[in-house]
Amino acid sequence: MATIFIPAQLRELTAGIEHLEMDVHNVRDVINQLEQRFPSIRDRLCQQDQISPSLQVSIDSVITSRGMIAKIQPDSEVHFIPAIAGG
Amino acid sequence: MKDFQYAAPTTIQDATSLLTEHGSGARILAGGTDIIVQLREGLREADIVVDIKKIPELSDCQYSDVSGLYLGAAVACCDIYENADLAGRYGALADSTHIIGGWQIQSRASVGGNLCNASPAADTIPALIALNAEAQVTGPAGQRTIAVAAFCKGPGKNALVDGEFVVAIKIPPQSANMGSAYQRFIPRNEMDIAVVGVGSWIELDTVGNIANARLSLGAVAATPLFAEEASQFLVGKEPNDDNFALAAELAKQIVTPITDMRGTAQYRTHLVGVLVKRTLTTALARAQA
Amino acid sequence: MATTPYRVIGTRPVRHDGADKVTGKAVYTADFKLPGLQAGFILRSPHPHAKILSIDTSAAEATAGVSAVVTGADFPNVKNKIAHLGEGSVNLAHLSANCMAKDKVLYKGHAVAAVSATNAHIAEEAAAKIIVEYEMLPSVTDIIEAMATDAPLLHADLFTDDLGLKADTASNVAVHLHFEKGDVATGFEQADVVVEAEFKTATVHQGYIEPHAIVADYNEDGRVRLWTSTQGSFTCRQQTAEILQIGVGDVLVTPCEIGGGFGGKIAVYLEPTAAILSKKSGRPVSIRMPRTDVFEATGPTPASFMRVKVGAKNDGTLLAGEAWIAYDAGAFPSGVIGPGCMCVFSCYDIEHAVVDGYDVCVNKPHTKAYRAPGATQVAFAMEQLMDELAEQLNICPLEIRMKNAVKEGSRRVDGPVYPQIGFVECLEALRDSDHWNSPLEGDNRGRGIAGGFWFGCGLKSSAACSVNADGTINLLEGSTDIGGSRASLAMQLAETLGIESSDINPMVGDTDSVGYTDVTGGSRVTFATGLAAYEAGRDLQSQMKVRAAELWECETSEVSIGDDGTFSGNGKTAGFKDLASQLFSGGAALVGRATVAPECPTNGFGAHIVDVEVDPDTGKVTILRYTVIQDAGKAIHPSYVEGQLQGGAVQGIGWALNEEYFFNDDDQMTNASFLDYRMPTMLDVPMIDTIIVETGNADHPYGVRGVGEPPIIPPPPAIGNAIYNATQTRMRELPMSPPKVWLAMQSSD
Amino acid sequence: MTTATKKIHVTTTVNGESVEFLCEPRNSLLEVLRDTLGLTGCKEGCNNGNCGACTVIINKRPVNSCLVLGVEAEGAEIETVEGIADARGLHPIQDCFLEGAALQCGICTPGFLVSAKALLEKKPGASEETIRFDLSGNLCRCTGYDKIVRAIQEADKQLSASTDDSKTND
Repeated sequence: MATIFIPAQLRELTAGIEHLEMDVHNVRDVINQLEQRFPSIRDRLCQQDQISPSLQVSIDSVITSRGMIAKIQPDSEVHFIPAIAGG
Repeated sequence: MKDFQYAAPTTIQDATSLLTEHGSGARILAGGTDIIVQLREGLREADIVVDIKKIPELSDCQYSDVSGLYLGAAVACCDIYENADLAGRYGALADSTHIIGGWQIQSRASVGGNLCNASPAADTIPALIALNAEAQVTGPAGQRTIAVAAFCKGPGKNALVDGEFVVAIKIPPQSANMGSAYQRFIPRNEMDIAVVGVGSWIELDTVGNIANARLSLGAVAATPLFAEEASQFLVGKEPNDDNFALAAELAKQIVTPITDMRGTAQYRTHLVGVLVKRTLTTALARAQA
Repeated sequence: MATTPYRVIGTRPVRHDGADKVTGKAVYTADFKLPGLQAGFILRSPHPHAKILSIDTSAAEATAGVSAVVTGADFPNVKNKIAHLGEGSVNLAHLSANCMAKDKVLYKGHAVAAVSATNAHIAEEAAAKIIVEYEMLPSVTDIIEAMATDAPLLHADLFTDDLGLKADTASNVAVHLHFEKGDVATGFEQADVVVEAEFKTATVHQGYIEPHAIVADYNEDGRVRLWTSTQGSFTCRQQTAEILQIGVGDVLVTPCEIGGGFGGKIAVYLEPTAAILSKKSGRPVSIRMPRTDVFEATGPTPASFMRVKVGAKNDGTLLAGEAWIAYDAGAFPSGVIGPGCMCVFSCYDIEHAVVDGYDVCVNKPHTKAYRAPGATQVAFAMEQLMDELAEQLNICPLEIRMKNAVKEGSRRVDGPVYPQIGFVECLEALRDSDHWNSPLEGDNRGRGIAGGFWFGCGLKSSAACSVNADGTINLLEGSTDIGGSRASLAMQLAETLGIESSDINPMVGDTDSVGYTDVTGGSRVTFATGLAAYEAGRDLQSQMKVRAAELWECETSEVSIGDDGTFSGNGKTAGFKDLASQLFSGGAALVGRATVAPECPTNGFGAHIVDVEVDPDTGKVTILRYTVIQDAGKAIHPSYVEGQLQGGAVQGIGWALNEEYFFNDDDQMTNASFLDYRMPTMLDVPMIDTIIVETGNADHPYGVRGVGEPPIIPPPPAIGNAIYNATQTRMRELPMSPPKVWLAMQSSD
Repeated sequence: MTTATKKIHVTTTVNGESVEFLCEPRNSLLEVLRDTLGLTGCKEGCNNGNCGACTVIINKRPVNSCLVLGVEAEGAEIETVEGIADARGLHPIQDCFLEGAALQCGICTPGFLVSAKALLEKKPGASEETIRFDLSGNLCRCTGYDKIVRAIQEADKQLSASTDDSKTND
């Protein structure tokens, strides 16, 4: 099971749950399962069918550029963190 | 940048005619380090720019023990501080010309130009005031002499009337018992405008007390100031830290600084005290050397 | 010193573009000319906030020599769409409005019209004849004032984004971020010592010496050709295409040599305007930005207001942290707050922490990235608080950092866990350094240390290597070279192939000729484009194996490549160049290609030591000695790694001591020149000593970590700590300029 | 108001060669060098004398060419970065900048080289303090100056060694 971390700003939607285990194969699975459990959380994480441009997804501390189709391993950790501008 | 005409007269007479003809539309070009920027940025305008560097009298630089220093108005800063004899005699002038801009600026900028630009923060003006310099001016009505201490009339404003220009700066002769110094405070170590600048000149008597002194202050009023009371106070006194500190307090009383991005009025006033003490100490060491 | 297994990596060859750059032959954008080239000039707003009621360009258009005039009306309407720019994203409507104001000006210097003419003087004089009628609006430049509910509103349609949730009423706060880890209230309850303070930092500019410049040619076939100074030619292409509403394939960007960027040459400013001028005039148009405009109208990096609180146990173990951070976005929402929030506690393991961040619009130029964007501001707060904790606990500042330093497995407040990193190794190198072990003597002198972290990113890079008849290589890559990266890429390829760096001619391609490559930024070029060069070399080698097998009449599987790049098979051996020239005479030419998108951050850490002397009479701080310690993973060209460390440190010293935007009561910048925006001169700094730590990086074949960004972070807090050590005065505001230090010393007496 | 001013004919010497050009009085020497004479090695960084990127030598003195009018070049001897190397190859100061990695983006490099050459000629054996003082009018934002100072010191060493050599050879 992968561990999905809920951003602090969305924990009001998850009744305070900070992280949860999920059986997922990619980021789309994460979004779908989160939405099923916590309705309307998708709108906070996504725009249309993409991860919101102000966010990036970190899988095992690696920032994926593959969006919804990024693969997740059974023991992965998934975080939603702000997009970074570099210098 | 608006276009203008350019003329490079070779005699004082020709320059005077050009300046008289064009009145306030004429601008003098010596080193150009201020005027070219001002024209480019629209801070000043010109119909004609008169380059005075081809007039021999303006590039002349001579010293005699009788008449002192004749410094042509267009002489570049580096010609002063690189001249060991001059720099030794006129410490304050060498100090100030060595820190205007960087080397590239010092290769072009002239003391005459720095004076005529009449910036309250100009580096050479307090040095010239401390050295009791006067400007030799020529114009349609002939020649006249203006003490540097009375030359500036406000930020960017000087005592010249249309058609007049500074031919030379004259500074009294210096003897071994005299010493002078100029220091400014800037946040960086070079390439900056003085937050405060102070010039000090002292003459020692035979027993080593102060026979005469002149203190001047820059960037603390609309024009550079001659600190008369503070200077007078030192006359006859022993040159020591206590007396320098008292002079510094007197100097602080005449300043009317503004608060701007370079410093607050409070900070500037404080710096006057610091720099009066420091420049007097240097001037003393030079007078004793 | 351990012996290096490498032949080329770790050596210091002369850079390939060096001779051009010391003889004046290197072509920067302003040096590039086309026949019939027109000069453009941009008219800018004198007001910080005003409605544009009308613009009358007729007198400018009638001026002899003028070929075109453009205003916001000539710019296509762009939707409120977010575009990904590889590193970061941008709202295209904001980007377009920042290039040319449409209805409203939002800062002094905001472009309102542009003119092209036969020369720049005519264009400038004509622009002065354009009459713009403004309706003045109240303005605000202070972050805290701008957050007030009754503050002048910059954008009526800006509603605070709370991770996807929009506020009900418009405000200047574009974004609120919030991170939590553990239970911060409990953490502070359990803490034996708590320190808390407010900090402020000023707006600063990247200060690259080359002003922005552009040459644009809107060709008759509808293609726009741009020659420009950019950190990313593909990003420039995309932004320009989106603003002009044409296809990306209709834009060709040729990156010229670039005279510095540091994050400030990613967004476009001049490109769309020059393209539209070119379209209207039917001529190529160049625009060179005056230095004043560079300060007033490009993207400096945010000013900040921060309140940070940290608690620790008596033994120095950090327990809890709390940070409230507001960054100035400038005229449009920025993005620098995110990394700021992520970096505030990023050097230390803290069990319980909470971070709140706000991105606040004000009537100042739109802020942008500047070397480790957002990290320097928060480090100024956190790294000084570390010293305050150490003092209260009577622990050495180095010891408290060692005790809490993040290492492999440490979890950041924003969530991710660090892989193998080198902060502890940097602190150990600091502990063992000559500088740290040399006593500092003399009055008014003090020593300070500080750490710093920057993510470093991968993103996309492409490279191709073509083999010449003599076995030398032409390396085509997509990263614009700002500081010698052609050399570091060629060296990696040379190492891969077993040839010399001088056997490779590296060249930065234009957007038509090289595969997509993200910006030169994020400390990514030597890492990611280096990986592309390596992979292109590997591709070339595998093609050559096949061909060598043909040549040597054996199976491909029988051909092997040694560590030194020598090919062997069927009893024959040949070095790379030898084999390559043999293969050249028969069969197709050899071209190796690679395009990569590494996704792992390279996690750069550094630690600095500084000795200062403070003039008690004036508050002026002199840097006596400075040492930068940084983990480079593996230094490809040590001289250029040292150069990054030294240059970054001196930028940080400038930020610490004197650099700041001054605004008058009318919210106009008053120091938009190199005279009054006081960047360090040569006389303001000593030699900068460097210690390169090499902990390797498993995500790169040669172990490279990005090095460009971290060195700017520690100087402000290290100098703040040194000033405290010298004077017992704690500075909480940047810059620590003489008037501020003097005033603080007065009040702490 | 001023109508189009007549261009002025100027004869000058640039890098040892006699050059003639026409310019408007308002054209700076920097504009003339770059736009009229094609000597684009001279860079514009600030156009008001505060960065030194446009440094050229006029009559043996380093100046900011943005603060000189083109017309003032009449009769002058001008040296630019393009004139530092000669048929024998790069000048030691150029070699030392390359060997010592004293440049990153390279935009300030021509100005530094010209100022450094003036310094080396005028003050051989200059101390680090003198180098830093005399070149404080040249800004660099990439290097932190360390490697620039070292390159100048190294060039100074090489030049004095070669002077010594030529003395012994005499």
